[in-house]
Amino acid sequence: MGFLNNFINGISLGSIYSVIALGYTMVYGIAKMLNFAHGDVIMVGAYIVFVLTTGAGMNPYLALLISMVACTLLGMTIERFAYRPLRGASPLAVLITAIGVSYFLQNVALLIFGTQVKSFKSILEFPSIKLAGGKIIISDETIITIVVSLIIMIGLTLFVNKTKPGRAMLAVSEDRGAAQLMGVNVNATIALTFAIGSGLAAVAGVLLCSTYPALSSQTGAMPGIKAFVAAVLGGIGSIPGALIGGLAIGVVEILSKTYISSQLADAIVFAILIIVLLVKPTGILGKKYIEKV
Amino acid sequence: MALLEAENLSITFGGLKAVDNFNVKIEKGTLYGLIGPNGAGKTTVFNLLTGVYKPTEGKATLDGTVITGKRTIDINKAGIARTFQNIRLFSQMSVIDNVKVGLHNIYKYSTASGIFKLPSYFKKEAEMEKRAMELLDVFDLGSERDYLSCNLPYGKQRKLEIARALATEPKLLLLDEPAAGMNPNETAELMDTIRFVRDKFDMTILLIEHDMRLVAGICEELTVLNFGQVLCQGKTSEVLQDPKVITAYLGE
Amino acid sequence: MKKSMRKILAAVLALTLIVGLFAACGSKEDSGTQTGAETIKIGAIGPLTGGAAVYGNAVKNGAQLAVDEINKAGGINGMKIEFRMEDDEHDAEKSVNAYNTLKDWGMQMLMGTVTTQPCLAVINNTKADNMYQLTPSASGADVIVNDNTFQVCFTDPNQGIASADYIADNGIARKVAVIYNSSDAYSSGIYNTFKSEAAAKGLEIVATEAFTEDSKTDFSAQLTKVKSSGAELLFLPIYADAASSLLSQASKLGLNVKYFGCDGLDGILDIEGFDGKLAENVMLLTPFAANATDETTQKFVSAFKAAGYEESTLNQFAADAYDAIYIMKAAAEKSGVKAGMSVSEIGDAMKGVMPQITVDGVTGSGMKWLSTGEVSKTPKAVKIVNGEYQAME
Amino acid sequence: MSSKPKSKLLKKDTRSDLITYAMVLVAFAVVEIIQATGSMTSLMRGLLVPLCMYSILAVSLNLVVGILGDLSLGHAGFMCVGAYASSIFSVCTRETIENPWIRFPIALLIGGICAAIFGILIGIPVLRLKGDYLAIVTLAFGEIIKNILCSIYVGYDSKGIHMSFESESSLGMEMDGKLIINGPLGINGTPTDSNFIVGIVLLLITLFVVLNFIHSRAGRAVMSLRDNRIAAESVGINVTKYKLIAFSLSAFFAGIAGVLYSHNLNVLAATSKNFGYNMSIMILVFVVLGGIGNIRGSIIAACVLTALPEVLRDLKDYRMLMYAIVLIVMMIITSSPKLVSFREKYGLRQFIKTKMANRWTKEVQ
Repeated sequence: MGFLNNFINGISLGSIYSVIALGYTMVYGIAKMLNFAHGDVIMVGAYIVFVLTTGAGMNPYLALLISMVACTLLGMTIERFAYRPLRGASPLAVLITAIGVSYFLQNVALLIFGTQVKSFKSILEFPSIKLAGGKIIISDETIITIVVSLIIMIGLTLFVNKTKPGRAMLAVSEDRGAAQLMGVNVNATIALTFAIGSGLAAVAGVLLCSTYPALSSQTGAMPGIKAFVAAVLGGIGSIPGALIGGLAIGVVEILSKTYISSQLADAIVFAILIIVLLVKPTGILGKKYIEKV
Repeated sequence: MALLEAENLSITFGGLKAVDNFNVKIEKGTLYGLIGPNGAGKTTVFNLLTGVYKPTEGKATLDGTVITGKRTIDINKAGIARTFQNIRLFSQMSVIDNVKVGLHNIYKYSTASGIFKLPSYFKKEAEMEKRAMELLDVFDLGSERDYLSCNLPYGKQRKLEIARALATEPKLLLLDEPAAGMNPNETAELMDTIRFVRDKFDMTILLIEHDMRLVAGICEELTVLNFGQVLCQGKTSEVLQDPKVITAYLGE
Repeated sequence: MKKSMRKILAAVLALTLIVGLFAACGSKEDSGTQTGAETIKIGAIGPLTGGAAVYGNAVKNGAQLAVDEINKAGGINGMKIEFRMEDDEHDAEKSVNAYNTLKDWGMQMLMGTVTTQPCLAVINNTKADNMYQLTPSASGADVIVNDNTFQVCFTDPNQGIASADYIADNGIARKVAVIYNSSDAYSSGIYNTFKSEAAAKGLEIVATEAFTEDSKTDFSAQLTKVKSSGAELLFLPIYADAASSLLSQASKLGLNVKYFGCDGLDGILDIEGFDGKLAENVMLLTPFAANATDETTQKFVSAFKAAGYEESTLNQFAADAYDAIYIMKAAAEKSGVKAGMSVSEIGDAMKGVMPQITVDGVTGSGMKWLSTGEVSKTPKAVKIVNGEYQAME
Repeated sequence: MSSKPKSKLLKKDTRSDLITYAMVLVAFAVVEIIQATGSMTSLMRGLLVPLCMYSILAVSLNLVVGILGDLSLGHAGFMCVGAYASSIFSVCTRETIENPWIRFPIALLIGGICAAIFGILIGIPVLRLKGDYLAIVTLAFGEIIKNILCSIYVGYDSKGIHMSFESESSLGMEMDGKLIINGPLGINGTPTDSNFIVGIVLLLITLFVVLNFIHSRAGRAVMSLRDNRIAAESVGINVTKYKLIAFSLSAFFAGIAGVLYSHNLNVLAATSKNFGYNMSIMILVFVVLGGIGNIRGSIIAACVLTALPEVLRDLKDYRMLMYAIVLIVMMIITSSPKLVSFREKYGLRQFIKTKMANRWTKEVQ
């Protein structure tokens, strides 16, 4: 029973990582950049919902919608003013700029929302599911998070494969120059990617804070890194890879906390990442890239 | 015995036989051509000979020693150097440093003597410098020695790649489409250079080429590949007359 | 071209910086010449940005309140206090930088640092300068190894012992579980002594779970283990931010235990959005309770609110800092510190009188100091009932 | 451009190296003069050792990022290893070896070598990985080091060495036991042996080794791996050997920087501020902003960006915000392809036609 409960906890944590990792993986796949600021967009999304619900008493779902719109705009703004000028520059320059954006968002949040953590009130009000006479408890957040991350993954896969802008994304991710020659508007496609990724970040923020309610300017930082690890583990650029990577990281983290050592859990998670990459250098579902000689 | 002997070299990629039963004997000092339509498996043969790919079957010997199964660097040390179809220079390094990398295993001193500038550093570096300049001068690159190699014009990049390969003092030099992208003048010049290299360095050269003028002009013997298999082998003039070859190139 | 531009940029920036560093030097000269002015400069160091910023900002507000009150009432020995607080981002190296910046400003006494780890780095510098140092909240036992350093808060070992004693002596529970922050000096400091004292007092520790600064939001694994351990009480020597998250997850999990914490838990009821019901019946040892009815506390709380500071910073850190400034005042008045005195002279004078003074503050009445720098005051045990602190017997 | 092929070994590279050494020495002289005249601010004095330390870190990371061409996000991990290893040594021998001029060099060697060993350990798996995968593995490595050192308790007594991941009391030491690593509190009481002169000497040694390495046979081999691994193999360059040499050399100096760090502060604890990925990224920022592969630039960027937040202190709450903005703007100005080509068209050449500018341009070509 104990194991099952822990496993469920792991799935719950993992599906949040998955939603965040989806944002990472999309942006990476299409814009070929590590958007280190993604975790902080999550934080901004959660703050917006917090202010609207706890502060202004708004309907939580409406607040989520507004937050998604706001984050979408934020993502596009960041892309337009910080990343687009660097298109074609060294990937490292873009990475550093993303870090700058991350610091920027954290410090703006610190100035606006103050330093004390906020306790995020879960926007979900469903009863938990109790199985086996109350010995196994699956909270409403867990169920919703899993369902939402599955929906997002399926939605994204369909979007990318079945719609015109989605296929434009695929084209840009395969070969930016060729896509441009074929009449794909690369800038618009990348902007759309950021818009979707950031909109998802708002959802991720709400899911994250609903399950783990402490909200501060640092909220997005560590989950962001873990989700990034998850995206890499699953094979960065792969949408199902993000889901698998996220779940794997979540389960490993919780199980190592439970059965090995709670203070060394992070070390164990990172060690597993290293081991997996040693066996499969491009992650679980990553495309194997062979350099043609 | 021949310098290079390949026996039944074969490689399969996911069920597809990219090279099937490749046999060749190249005598020392020969200028040997490997031709065939696009996708015939010519570059794959080079990759098999240099250890980039491991053959699924067959073996190759260089000067009597088996080279199949060895690592690329060991094959290079055994005496095979090559150039690449898509030029692979050390683009952010200077022209002369490209050649010096080629001389890496010829003039040796320890990493420590490099760091602490011990006498062996100065001695070997001076020798290396001298040798590198000799090689550059052969290809008329001496005056561009300090340019970044990526800033060289295309034709000179090809030459630099040959100079770098020669720097490793190989017994056998593999040239992968050395004339690709060159204009007729440059090609003519290149033909002279290749002959010169063979004579000056007493080199055996195996080259892949599409430019039939170049092939006919300098190669003494030819192997024609088609769909991974040897279509025809022999003296250049005979091979080029072979109807099978003409069909393979021009179609029915 | 590109690189040359870069070089020029770099050169210009470097120049600006050097000018900046020297400008600071210029202002130091200024302060040096005007030592005759009737002011005393108190510096403070703490995290104002980054993850630990909440503690530094609380200290800043509490101290500023005290400084304003004292200045309004005529200052210390007739000297007005000049107060300046510098950010250390909760990092030892930055803390030393902050200390040096304050020295350049002309600081004569240091109130700080707020957190233990940076404090351990700064005490070396204050020792070398013989600078009087009073830390409001750095509770590590090693903070006060030097004779010029004093604490307002309890040391971590004391809190661990006091907690174990209280639980055992009042028969609150026998089987105890602990969740602590293993990457935090405060939390693991308390846990260490709690563990040994609990053993001595016959408490059984049935589960010990840790978390780290990097994973202080998800407690599902730890709580699941606590739940299956059969503990009657969960001891939480952690800060309010992590505790707020922990309590809400515990309630989801249906964990039914008593909770006991230390002064770090204070402020949990003020966390915006936190459902006070989750903290119902939580017990904690704290020197400060914002709703205590004694006059000093009432005065402090109403003044704090009236001054318009962020109310979420009204916690024991603010209270400790508020007291710290008044303690400095008491010691300075007793020792007759004058504006013209050097840092070292002030240091000697202040540390001489510290064991002699008694201060009634918001974090304790009749606070006294040992010459080691440790404070002696009694913690209050409170229980949260109906969203309010209620004193326990 | 091409000086005559006579002074062959003393050419552009050598000249550029000499400028770098000269820059450091001039900076040293200026600081000493300011110090002698007594107008040095405490802040500046306190920053001297950190400036040397960050310069060493930036130079050593540049060896991996700029010369070997691999992206490493775990440099702070090596620094952490060096800091801890040397601190353990210094704390244990504080009483037995009293002379810091003997103790500190040994500490430096221990710190550097331990870090180099970890450099090889992490270098081996890294051989199979590329680009972002490599970056994430190095980041993971750094976090593992930090995580472990942050939760370990080590002490020794007459019975030997005790180790625990739980608490001080579970070490089970005898009464004469001495605690060395106290969990999150880390190591307390490292002698403060670092000072500016030592820092400058170490920076010069780092520069000497790194610059000579780059211009030696081994350095060329490493650079050839960066530019084209397959071609490098084809001319007989041993990929494994030279990657590991570059990694361990870089880690060695990161370890040296760690020794400077731990012997400057007297307390040492592994937090996410000092040894976490944030620090690794910070060092990477120095390297990128200073110019990838540009050793001198690394030093300048390290000094500028270390001093920047201190200079910005007057901005109070807006300090770190400004820092972030400066970072973004500087990156865009120095790296945006559009701005770069704009500058090339209308920039410097248009209005700064000084000899200096021309000389720079040539040098860079």
